[in-house]
Amino acid sequence: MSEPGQIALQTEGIGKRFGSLVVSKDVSIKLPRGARHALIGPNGAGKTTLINLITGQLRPDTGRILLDGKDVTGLATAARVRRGLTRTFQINTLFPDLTPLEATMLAITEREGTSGQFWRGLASHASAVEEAYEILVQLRLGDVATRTTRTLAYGQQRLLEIGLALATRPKVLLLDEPAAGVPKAESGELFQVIAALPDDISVLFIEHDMDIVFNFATRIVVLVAGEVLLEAEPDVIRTDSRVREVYLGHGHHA
Amino acid sequence: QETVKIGLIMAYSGPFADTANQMQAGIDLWLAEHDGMVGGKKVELIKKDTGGPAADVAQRLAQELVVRDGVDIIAGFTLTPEALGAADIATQGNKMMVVMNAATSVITEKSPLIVRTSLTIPQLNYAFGKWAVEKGGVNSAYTLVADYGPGHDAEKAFAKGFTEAGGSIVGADASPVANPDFSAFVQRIKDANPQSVYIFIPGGAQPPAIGKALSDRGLTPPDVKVFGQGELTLPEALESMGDTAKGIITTFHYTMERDDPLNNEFVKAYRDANNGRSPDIFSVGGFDGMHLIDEALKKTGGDTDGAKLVEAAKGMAWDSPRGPISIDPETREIVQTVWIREVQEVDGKYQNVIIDQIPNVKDPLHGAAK
Amino acid sequence: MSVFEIVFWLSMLLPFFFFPTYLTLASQVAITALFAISVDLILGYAGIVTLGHAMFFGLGAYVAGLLSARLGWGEPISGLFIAGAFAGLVGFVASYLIVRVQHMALLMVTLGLGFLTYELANAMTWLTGGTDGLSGVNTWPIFNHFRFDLWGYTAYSYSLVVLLLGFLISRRIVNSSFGLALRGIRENVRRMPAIGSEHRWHLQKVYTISAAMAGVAGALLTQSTNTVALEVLSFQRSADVVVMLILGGTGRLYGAILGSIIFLLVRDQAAGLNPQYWYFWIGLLLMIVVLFLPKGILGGLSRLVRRNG
Amino acid sequence: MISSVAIVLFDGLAFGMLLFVLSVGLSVTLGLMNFINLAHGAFAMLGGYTAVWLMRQFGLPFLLTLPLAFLAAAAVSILFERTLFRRLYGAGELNQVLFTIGLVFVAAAGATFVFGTGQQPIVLPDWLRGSVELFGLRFGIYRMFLIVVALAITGLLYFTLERTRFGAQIRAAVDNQRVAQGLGLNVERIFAITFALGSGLAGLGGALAIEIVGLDPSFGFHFLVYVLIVVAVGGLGSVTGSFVGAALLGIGDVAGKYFVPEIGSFLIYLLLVAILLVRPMGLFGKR
Amino acid sequence: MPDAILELRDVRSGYGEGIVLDGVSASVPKAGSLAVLGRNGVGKTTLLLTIMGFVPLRAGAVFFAGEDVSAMHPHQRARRGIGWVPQERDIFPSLTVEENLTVAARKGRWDLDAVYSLFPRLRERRTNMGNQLSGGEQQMLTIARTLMTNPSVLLLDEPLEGLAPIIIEELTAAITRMAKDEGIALVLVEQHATVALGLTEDAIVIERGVVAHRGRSADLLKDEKTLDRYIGMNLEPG
Ligand SMILES: Nc1ncnc2c1ncn2[C@@H]1O[C@H](COP(=O)(O)OP(=O)(O)OP(=O)(O)O)[C@@H](O)[C@H]1O
Ligand SMILES: Nc1ncnc2c1ncn2[C@@H]1O[C@H](COP(=O)(O)OP(=O)(O)OP(=O)(O)O)[C@@H](O)[C@H]1O
Ligand SMILES: [Mg+2]
Ligand SMILES: [Mg+2]
Repeated sequence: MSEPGQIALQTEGIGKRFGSLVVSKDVSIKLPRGARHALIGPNGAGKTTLINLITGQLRPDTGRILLDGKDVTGLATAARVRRGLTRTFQINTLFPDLTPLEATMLAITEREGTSGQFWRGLASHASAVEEAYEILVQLRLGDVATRTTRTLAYGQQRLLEIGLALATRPKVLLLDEPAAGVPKAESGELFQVIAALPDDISVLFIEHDMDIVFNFATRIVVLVAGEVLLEAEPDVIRTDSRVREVYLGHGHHA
Repeated sequence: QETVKIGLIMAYSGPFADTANQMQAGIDLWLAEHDGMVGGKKVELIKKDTGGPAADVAQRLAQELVVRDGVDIIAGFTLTPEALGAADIATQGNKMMVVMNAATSVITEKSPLIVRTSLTIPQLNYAFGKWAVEKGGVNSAYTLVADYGPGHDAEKAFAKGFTEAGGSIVGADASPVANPDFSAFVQRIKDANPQSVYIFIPGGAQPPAIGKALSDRGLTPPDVKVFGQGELTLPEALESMGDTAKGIITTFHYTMERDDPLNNEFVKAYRDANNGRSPDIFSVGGFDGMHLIDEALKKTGGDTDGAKLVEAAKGMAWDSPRGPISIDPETREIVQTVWIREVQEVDGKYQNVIIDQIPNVKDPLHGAAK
Repeated sequence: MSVFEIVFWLSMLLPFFFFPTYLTLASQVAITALFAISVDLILGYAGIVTLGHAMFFGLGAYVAGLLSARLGWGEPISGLFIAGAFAGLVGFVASYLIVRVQHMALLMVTLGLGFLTYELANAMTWLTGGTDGLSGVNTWPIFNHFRFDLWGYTAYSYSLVVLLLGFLISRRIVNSSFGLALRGIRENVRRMPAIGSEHRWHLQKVYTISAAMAGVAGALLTQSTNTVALEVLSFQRSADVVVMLILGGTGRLYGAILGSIIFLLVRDQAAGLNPQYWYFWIGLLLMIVVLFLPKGILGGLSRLVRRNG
Repeated sequence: MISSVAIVLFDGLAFGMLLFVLSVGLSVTLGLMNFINLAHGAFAMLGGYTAVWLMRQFGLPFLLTLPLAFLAAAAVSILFERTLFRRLYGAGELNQVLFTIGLVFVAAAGATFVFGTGQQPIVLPDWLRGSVELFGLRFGIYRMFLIVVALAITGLLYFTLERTRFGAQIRAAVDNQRVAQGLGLNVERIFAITFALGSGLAGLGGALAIEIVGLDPSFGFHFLVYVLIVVAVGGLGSVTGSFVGAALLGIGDVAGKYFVPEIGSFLIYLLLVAILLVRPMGLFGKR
Repeated sequence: MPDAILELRDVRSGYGEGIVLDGVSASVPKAGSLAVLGRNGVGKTTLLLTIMGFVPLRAGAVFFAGEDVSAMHPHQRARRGIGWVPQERDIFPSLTVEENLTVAARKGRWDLDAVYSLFPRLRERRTNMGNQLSGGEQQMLTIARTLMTNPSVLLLDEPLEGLAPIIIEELTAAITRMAKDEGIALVLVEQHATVALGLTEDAIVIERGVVAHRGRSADLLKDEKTLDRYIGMNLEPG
């Protein structure tokens, strides 16, 4: 796993501050190909910010981001996405008046570079339609593929968040609390979908529900006040006293 | 009973609504005084609004008047672009077109069927420029005009007359047409320290604004002479300017206060019909336009053929409230007396008092390409 | 095409048979409708609000006018293309500014550019004729055969054909994957980069197309009236077209056409009845539409149809 | 030369202050309430006509007509707010644009009907007319008066909107009407008061503007553009922003015309575009 | 039940023509607490919205402190002492954190100091704009903001969403304290049924618009079968 060619995503000494507030401090993490890693930490620790930095919504003050060994720090978000670095949002960021099918197709045509073709009818992109539909079916959104997004149940919208990300054919997928607001029973299913993604996709997810984290993550990064406190296997995290003190609290016994 | 249909194309709405309003009141007054008849026939007015300076709209309206409403004569024309827009239609439809306000010289060249009863800007200002040197007692001037066609025309004509008479123009500025604040321009004038200032601006809110700006800087007669075309001292402007207007000298073809029986009667009747509002150049342009139509129709015996009517109008001469006027048979352009007026206090109120006159003035630039 | 659409376009032919004296009005409506469609492309589909689109309309109008008045080239169809290309080129340059701002700033930048163009045209009186307008425009007969007649048969046929073409092109655009991308931008710009979209480029593209189309509309006006006045560039024209578009309903192309028809017809009729106060009725119409048909007239109609159908 | 510059700056500032009083109300309704009230100019016009009418009809002194112009515009706006505008708060900006433009049309027709198309001159009291000489320079008295009024308004507004809880309540109510209500804020009353404040300021501005720019039925359209420019440049919802923006535009406009009259008419738009490209939220805008 | 602080009598309500709740009765005694459970979309949020007056009441009545508040505006109800914490993170984005807290504050035990010591994180971010907060911070702010109005009954709609486990721990402790020490009554809607039941005395389960089960929370917590039937939820290993 530690072979350099195997590292899909790597950050080196990422630093970021908002005024006097340090939100990232010398963050260096590695995400191997095919990984299912979790990113946890107290509220406001800088988890979402880290994802924003990695994907280019924010610019780091210091440090580099390597995707497949190549420096992408200077690239715009869209360019990173086209190289396979995609994220979802903690708070739904969808297209309320498009249908899931349209939204997914949009992502696909952007990926294929056909989104600028104003002379071709939408229906003529047959393979894109098919692919979009497949993605939605895979996420059990097949039934609602042609309803407008705003009428979908909250949980379905969370799934669509992931669907849009998948449509970009990511190599690295960063998920920001994908199950937030999804009832317990359904969040398990949602993570099963994530776990079942192809092996060549590397996943890093943020989640506050420890049952899920311990069930699905093979490795966990703990971020506290912008710094990596610890990175280890779930069993180590579970019993680490520092993690317990700043994050887990005492209710969560192994 | 036979009727004559007259189509009026004016900017009844928009920023020039007041102009159209006054023209209309002039037209209405003439009709009221003549039982609503021209050339012995009942008049039917068809009013069309251009909504502002809109050449394409004016063109369409003229066309509609001709093909849809079947008018005999088109008239009105608050603004130059509108008159220009409609000119072709007049030619194509063989209708006499009476321009009752728009004042750019070139208009009458656009169609042989156009006759004008208002003025041209060079007509007023070329003679005035000469007068300013010869009788106004100055030989340097700074000009400030509104930055649009009429303003440029005015500046050119005044400067031409002024320099021909031996004066020199020491500075010239153009202010944006919708300029709300003149302090910058007035300061420039002050810096140049001329003997006199010449101003041309459209009526409305600007005259008092510029008058006050001048007086705030101490640019007032007798220290510095202020010349302008008559819009500068319209009655509303005088009311608002108060004593700062004293001594301003303007050129105009109509002066409401001119003591003359015909004019006094006109003013009184106009005020009675319009809630006390006084007539102005626009009113008189409309009023005289109707007279012209009436006389021309009488001459043709009611024939409304455009070419015949225009032929009849050529050389026509009559007494208007503004004084004696006639139509130049060559250019179909109005020939009139240019009045030089000064703002003076009369019975505790400021008004324009005629101090000189230049009779029978033709448009000086006419025929020459602009 | 649906039945509705066929009926709609056929009804556009009615003036030829039933209202021949309204043909010039009809051609002004068609020209305005084309202009409104160009605005719908950016406002209704890509969410770019504008208060300065007359800039492109006017540029097209002046280019067509100058071709004839200064260069003596009065051939109408090539004139349309040249005017559209020029307006599109300026639109492309302007688009670099446009994509940098949103909301109020966007509104005001478009307004500012519009006014700048207007003032520029006024300042270049030697070229444009300034406030007096450009004189000497003379458009040749179409295909060297159809003269622009007093009644407006040629003008309306010509404008209607160009409108139909503009409409078809626009419809193709909005129903393409590009159109989908535009809707995506309108719905949620923030998400676009995250799905790999260079959305600014999309916006620049549609802005350029729209500018070109507005330029064609302006050129049509010049050619069918043989006049160009400064007013083609005015703020009023920019504002009016937006009003018509919202009135008809944004983001549906037909709304642009319907809005132009209704606005100009109501205006014509109201001004015919009372030239001084017609805008009172227009104002009332706008207020009532907002209160009772918040998605514009077409939006209201389509809701009605859906409810009954 | 230096004295000319001083006087140009003074005049520019005074003109800017006029723009400020005309526009600050819109900054309040647009910036704080997110309501695009293009009829702002119509409320200014209402204030103007109120002042003219009171002076003519009842011979009220000019100073007394100012607060009455404020009240008249505020009162009418409450009426509109309660019956019509409130239905538009959630209706989207395009609908607000359409509706308020419609209202300007109607207002212009109304003004034409009642007062005619002509200019409405007013005669100021003697003590506000003319100019005084200070340090060898002549300053227009009315312009000084405008500056003083504008400063007073700025102070008052800054205090009420940015320093008291009321300002925060307005923004909260706009951000999320339902939650604001759920926390016990009387959103309807807050909106009505804010709206009245914004329109009242417009009315006051209208009355103050007559002396400088005149008054006729097209006032509502005419000043809309200037007002929008000030608000956009200053930054939505910021009183300080409107103040600085207006001062900057006033001075820029006057100074530009003084030094480079050739581009005098372009200058204000060049400034507008340049400022917004660098600072899209305006000079003091937060959102 | 005369000493009920909040009482719903045969409440029927819904959106547009649809009915979501059809004859729900429930009451919360002074200083008492009630868990509202049910599957996704059964109308738990709707119940709270009806209490606040945001969703129109079609039939029945809502009493607060013995007074019929059915006809009152939401803001009047809030001022009477009903404190509502909305489900979505509806902070005011254009207000700073501190302004968010003070904008609707009313006098009482909960003031800035008190909420800051409950959520120290907020004190650190006090000058930030609301929308610059992290997801969890926003959730804290929503709760703190309502506390600042010093309500006598607190309606919490899934308040634990997105909070770190340790914060959840502190928050639940605080909620328990509030009920005990200050007599603030509590209505808690929560996906984490175990947590909700652990925090409350009574519970109702809503299904198809009516109360399908009613009982002591402690009993329900033990009754896995009922829970599974109504909520369809595999209790996580506790
Ligand atoms: N504004 C609305 N208009 C129409 N229907 C609505 C609206 N809000 C909610 N509903 C419907 O009312 C029902 C109850 O919704 P509610 O939000 O009360 O459920 P909930 O129990 O709180 O669900 P969750 O656990 O997902 O928060 C749902 O079927 C929902 O689709
Ligand atoms: N634009 C901004 N300006 C100032 N501070 C910000 C900004 N964005 C985020 N912050 C602050 O940075 C810190 C980290 O935020 P971030 O959203 O990364 O937290 P998080 O770890 O995702 O927390 P949570 O688990 O609650 O979502 C927070 O304290 C937040 O208030
Ligand atoms: Mg987060
Ligand atoms: Mg809910």
